[in-house]
Amino acid sequence: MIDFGYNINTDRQIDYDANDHRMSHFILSREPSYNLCIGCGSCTATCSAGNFTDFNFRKLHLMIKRGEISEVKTKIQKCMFCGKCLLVCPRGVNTRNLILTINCAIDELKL
Amino acid sequence: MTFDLFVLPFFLGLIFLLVVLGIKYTRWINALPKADILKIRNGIFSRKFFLSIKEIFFESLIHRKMFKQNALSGWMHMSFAFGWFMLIVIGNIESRVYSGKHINPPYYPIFLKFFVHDKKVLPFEIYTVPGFFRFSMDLMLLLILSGLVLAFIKRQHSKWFGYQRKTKQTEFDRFALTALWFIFPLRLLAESFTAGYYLGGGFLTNSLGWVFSCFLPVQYLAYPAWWAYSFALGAFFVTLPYSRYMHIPTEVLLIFLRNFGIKTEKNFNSFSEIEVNSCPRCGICIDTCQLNTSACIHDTQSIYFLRSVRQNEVKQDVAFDCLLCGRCQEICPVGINLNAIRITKRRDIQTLTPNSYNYLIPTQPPSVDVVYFAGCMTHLTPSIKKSMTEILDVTGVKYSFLDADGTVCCGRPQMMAGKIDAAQQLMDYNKTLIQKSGAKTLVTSCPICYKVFKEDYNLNIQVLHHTQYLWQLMNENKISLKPSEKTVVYHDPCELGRGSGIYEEPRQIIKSIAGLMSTEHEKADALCCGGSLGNVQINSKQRNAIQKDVLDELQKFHPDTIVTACPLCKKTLAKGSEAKVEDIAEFVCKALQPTANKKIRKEQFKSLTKAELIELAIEKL
Amino acid sequence: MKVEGKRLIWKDYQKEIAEDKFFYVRSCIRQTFFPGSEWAFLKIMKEVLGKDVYENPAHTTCTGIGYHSDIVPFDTTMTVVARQFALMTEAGYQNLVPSCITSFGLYTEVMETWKHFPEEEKKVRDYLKKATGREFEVPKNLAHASDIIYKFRKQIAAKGKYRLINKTTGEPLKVVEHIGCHYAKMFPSKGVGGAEYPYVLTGMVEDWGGEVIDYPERRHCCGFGFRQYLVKANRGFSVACSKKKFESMAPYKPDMIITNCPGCPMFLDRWQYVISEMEGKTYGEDGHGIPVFTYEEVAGLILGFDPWDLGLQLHQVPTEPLLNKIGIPYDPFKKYLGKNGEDIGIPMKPSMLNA
Amino acid sequence: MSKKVVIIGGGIAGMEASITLAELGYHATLLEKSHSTGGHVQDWYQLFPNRRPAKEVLTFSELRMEGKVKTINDADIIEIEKNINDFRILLRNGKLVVADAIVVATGFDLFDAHRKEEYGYGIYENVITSADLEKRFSEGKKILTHDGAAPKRIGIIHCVGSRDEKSGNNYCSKVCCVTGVKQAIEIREMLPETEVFCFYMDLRMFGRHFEELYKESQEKWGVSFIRGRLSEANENTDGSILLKVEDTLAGKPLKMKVDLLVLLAGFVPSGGTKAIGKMLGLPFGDDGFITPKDEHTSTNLTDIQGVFVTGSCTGPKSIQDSIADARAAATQVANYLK
Repeated sequence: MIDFGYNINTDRQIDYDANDHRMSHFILSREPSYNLCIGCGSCTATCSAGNFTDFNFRKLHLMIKRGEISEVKTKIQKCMFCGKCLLVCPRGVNTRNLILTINCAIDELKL
Repeated sequence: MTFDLFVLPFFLGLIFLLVVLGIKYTRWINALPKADILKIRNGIFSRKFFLSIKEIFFESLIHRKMFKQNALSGWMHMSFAFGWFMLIVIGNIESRVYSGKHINPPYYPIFLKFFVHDKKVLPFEIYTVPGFFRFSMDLMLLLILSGLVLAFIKRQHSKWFGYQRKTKQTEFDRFALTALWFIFPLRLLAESFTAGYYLGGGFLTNSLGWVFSCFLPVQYLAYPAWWAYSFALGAFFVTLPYSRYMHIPTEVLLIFLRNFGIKTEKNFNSFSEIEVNSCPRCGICIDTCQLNTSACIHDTQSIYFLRSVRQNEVKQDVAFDCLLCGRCQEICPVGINLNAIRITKRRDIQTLTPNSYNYLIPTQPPSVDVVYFAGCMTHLTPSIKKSMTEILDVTGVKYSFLDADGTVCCGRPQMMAGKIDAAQQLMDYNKTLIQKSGAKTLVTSCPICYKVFKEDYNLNIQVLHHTQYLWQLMNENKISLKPSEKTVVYHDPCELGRGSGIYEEPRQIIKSIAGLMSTEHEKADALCCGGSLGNVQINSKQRNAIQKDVLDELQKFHPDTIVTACPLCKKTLAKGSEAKVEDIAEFVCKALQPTANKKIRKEQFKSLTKAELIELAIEKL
Repeated sequence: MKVEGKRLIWKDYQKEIAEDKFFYVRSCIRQTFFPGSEWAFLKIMKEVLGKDVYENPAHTTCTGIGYHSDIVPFDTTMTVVARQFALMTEAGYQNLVPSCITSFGLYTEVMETWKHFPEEEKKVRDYLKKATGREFEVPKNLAHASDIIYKFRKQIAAKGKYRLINKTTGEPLKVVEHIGCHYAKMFPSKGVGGAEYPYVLTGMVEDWGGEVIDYPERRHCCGFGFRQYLVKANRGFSVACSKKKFESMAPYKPDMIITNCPGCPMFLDRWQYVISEMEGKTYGEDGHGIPVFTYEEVAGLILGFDPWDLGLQLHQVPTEPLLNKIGIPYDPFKKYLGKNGEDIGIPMKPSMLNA
Repeated sequence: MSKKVVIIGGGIAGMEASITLAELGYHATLLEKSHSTGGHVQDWYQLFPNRRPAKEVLTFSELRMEGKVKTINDADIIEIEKNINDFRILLRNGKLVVADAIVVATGFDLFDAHRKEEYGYGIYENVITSADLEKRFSEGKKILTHDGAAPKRIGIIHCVGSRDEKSGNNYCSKVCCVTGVKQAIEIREMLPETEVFCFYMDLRMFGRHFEELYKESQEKWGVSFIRGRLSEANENTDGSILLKVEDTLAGKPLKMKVDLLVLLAGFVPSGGTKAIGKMLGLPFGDDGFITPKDEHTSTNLTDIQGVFVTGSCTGPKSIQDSIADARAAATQVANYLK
């Protein structure tokens, strides 16, 4: 192997077909309101943890839906579980159970 | 004759039961934390022992709490427990009289009428010693049978007994129940047949025996009846440790341990195990549960949850489908710490993924006398924090608004979800901040925060919910309020009322400025608004169903205002209410008397040092 | 795939291409990358098709690379372009044929600008006059050299000795056509077949016997994108682009790639080597890689030019497997002999690519 | 003698306008260029938002038309002559129709999806339009890929030919969003194993029960939504379609394979609208639709006395909109002829 002084960049693209959708299926089977998000971002705007760090539940939720789950495990740890997101969601997404179920999925699917 | 083969089913069953109970109880007690074992040692030789005996008499035998709830239900339970207990006690004395010995085989008193046929005494000669015993024993049997009849009726008409919804029994429990139900009718038959032939027995068995002997070959039926009676007893004893009837002996143990000062811990230990085994599965918790009455959820109530704990198959969706409102705990006749046990089990089935809040770095807050902590939810109800800061400003107290720029959660929600370690990290952060402020008083607007500050933070300063603080301010004349003609109902928040025992302060405050109307469920019996963070499972429709029923009750007599003392309750109720929903802080803030308060402020200014005045002026700027 | 659908679109994107009398402007980089290509174009035009093609040795770069790298301002570019036009006008030609795709795109851009903003043209005329004393006319017809070959593809096929057909199986060769981004993506109406389904190379392949494959990343850039390549730190992005294309075309098992841009064949060819040396991954059969050609090279091969005269020895991915497939004879011993039979040296053998 | 009104265009708006006018006592003649009245509604299977059969609405109009409205099908208008008191409409077959007033209800055509070349309609076998899908629904055909397999995943592309400067149509076609949601539900109902993804820029659920339908599609039918405009579609070796979009909520480009791609083609002014508008000298907006006299207060009037406009010839409209608009136009006509 030759060192050319640069590497082949990895793709930023979400490759939906190649991604791992087990977590998404797992969550949907336990929390049907998972599907209801319209990406309004009110959960993220009100988020207690998001006030102090870059924790973004809207995006985390979306990334799981797209099967981009490599960072979920480290990101989800920042949530304080305070429940403000639950109170502001216009679609009635049970955000707290989503958080809990994401943790469960990490555990049960050994991610 | 002191033995017959038919006693064996009973005798072996009894031995089996005693061995199993012996093993279980020894194991549980040994597994208790050392401090708890010490408490037992100290407790046995103290007043607590006798207090326990008293409690056992009133609760386990007489079922006083049951009577309070429903007389029929109380009678049913009392007749079984007290009647059977008395049968054993009187039977033992009777057998001593007959045998002349102090120690008899355990089956002897049970089957005494088989072994001893005393024809000399007439059935109603109760003034003789044998007559007294015969009468008493038949009376107790009749008592039990009356309970049995009620139990039959209850199967059909559970509503008469105060049960809105029948408990879903397991097959095994049903088997044990059948065995139990057979015991006393069979005893009646066995004693009656024997009495019919030998002309013995008391007023009940003798008369019945005479009737039977008229048309039945009682001399042949008696012996099989004794066998059947023995079998029923044996079957019941063998099934008891594995059925709900385990509560009968375990509750006694629980009462002792509880009186000795043992408490439910944050983790599931053998005391929790004893509590779980003390659950009689009476089903009272089902009717009191709003998930059942409002949200059509019928399988997650404490009775079913504890059963799943006993069977070691706790499911996440059951464990987390509970409002943790504490209504069932309040009403539980055995007094089991249902919330605490559920939380410990939530902890057990939690994932291992740890939380990490290393992004939180405590800063130095300003030095003050009072720290005001609004709480996460209060930030979604800005009128509460605005009212509180206005009131605090008026009093002139030196305070800081600790979480003005966003709250770090108090940790209680994580705790309720069983994530104790995560909660601890948040608690450590907030504790550091509070301690750094040097405040002597912590005031919070959120009952959820209040409970955890009070119980788990170990702050060594005064911790108050704003309800208490406002009442204190009123009593100290630091604020004066203008009365109005308004009619008000007060909604008790779960964490403040049942959770922390604060019922009076809000009511006193309201009464002093408005007309307080009472509601059907209040104080310890108050309903949960449905917004609880304790429940993670229910969907928004179910939450709304609970909220609607609560509002229907609160608005029944058309109050002007619904006052509550929790941002979450306020937010939950406000979205469906026709009446105005206010937090008590808003209610008080609106009633502030400006002139009187100015005076107070002036006086306070007088007592302030120059430096303090300057600081205050700067803050005001 | 419905070809009728494509034909409908192609109908909408037909452009006028001059018949004869061409003023040819060269590419800055092709003579180093694939030196036989422009030679082949001129030879085909002059000797095979008998056309009048003129080139002026005084012509310069169009500034395209500098312009697209934000180094050369547009005013400068327009003035340089105007000078090329002046050379053409002075030589008495009206049909401009650039060899380079970027030049083609840039000339188009300049001409379109002048069409919509005549004051710009006036300004540039002024600049050029002041700087060089030259005057110019805007070309009557602007066509890329590949447009010219496209126009005469059928004549070339008729005069050709070979077809893009696998000699042993008789099947058409599977060809990936890759169009330079600046050919039609900026001005779809200026490209034969438009930007989405360009026909310029497809037409050649079809008429020369091959079969074009339509793979998902067909539209993707080769990765040259001046700024990505020129800065070494950015080359990882450049190679990633090519890799994306190779990964996408690989399942179709293409026999060759045909291109019409100076940069594309260079990068599609050389990056195959780099990828193989970086990741050990090769595309094409038996680790040979997928051979990459310019359209002039392919036209030359069809017409029976000697592969080594066409400069195929300068390809990184060996072209011999394809020559074998078509049945084009070549002398392996002459591969590394230069113009006068002198040895130009045999390059080092790559470790992964089967050369 | 009752006055004569000619209604040009036999779509839902033209039908309703003619019925109302006939009921008001005018002599209504409906000119329809095709073989039958009903317009685009004839091609619909079920209507949003309540998914009632489209036929019901059509029957509702047809029954009321019977015996009241004179209908001329295959009417190809070649000239309209305006006189002082009336209009003379000359048809290609030589017939002359005289009218005291004209109602233009020439409607819309669907955007020709071929024009969105990068989406591959007409080129890739597995790219169809919403109209093709609706037709398959109403003909009771199965939803299959070109190879006859059940599609595992279907993509629905919103705003094809709408809100797109590159298609020359800057406007919103109004009804495609909810149509896409309706069709997604219908697909899921028919093929419960098939995943459905809608790719949208904004979801404009403006009507009553539209937002609820959208929520239902997520909650009950598990339809997925990705916010991002399709940049290009490509065909894979197996004939499936590779989509490239930016998932704008994720802030990342995304690629996804679908077995069938449905393009929600928008509204364009119909050929009839352009031709009749031109014949009558009506003004067109820069979107190509006829501009009424006033866009707020006189939406059915034109600058020409006796010429009225209704339905989608003045911009995209739903069926509800069209029926209401047609009745409004009829009252305007009645006012004028009074």
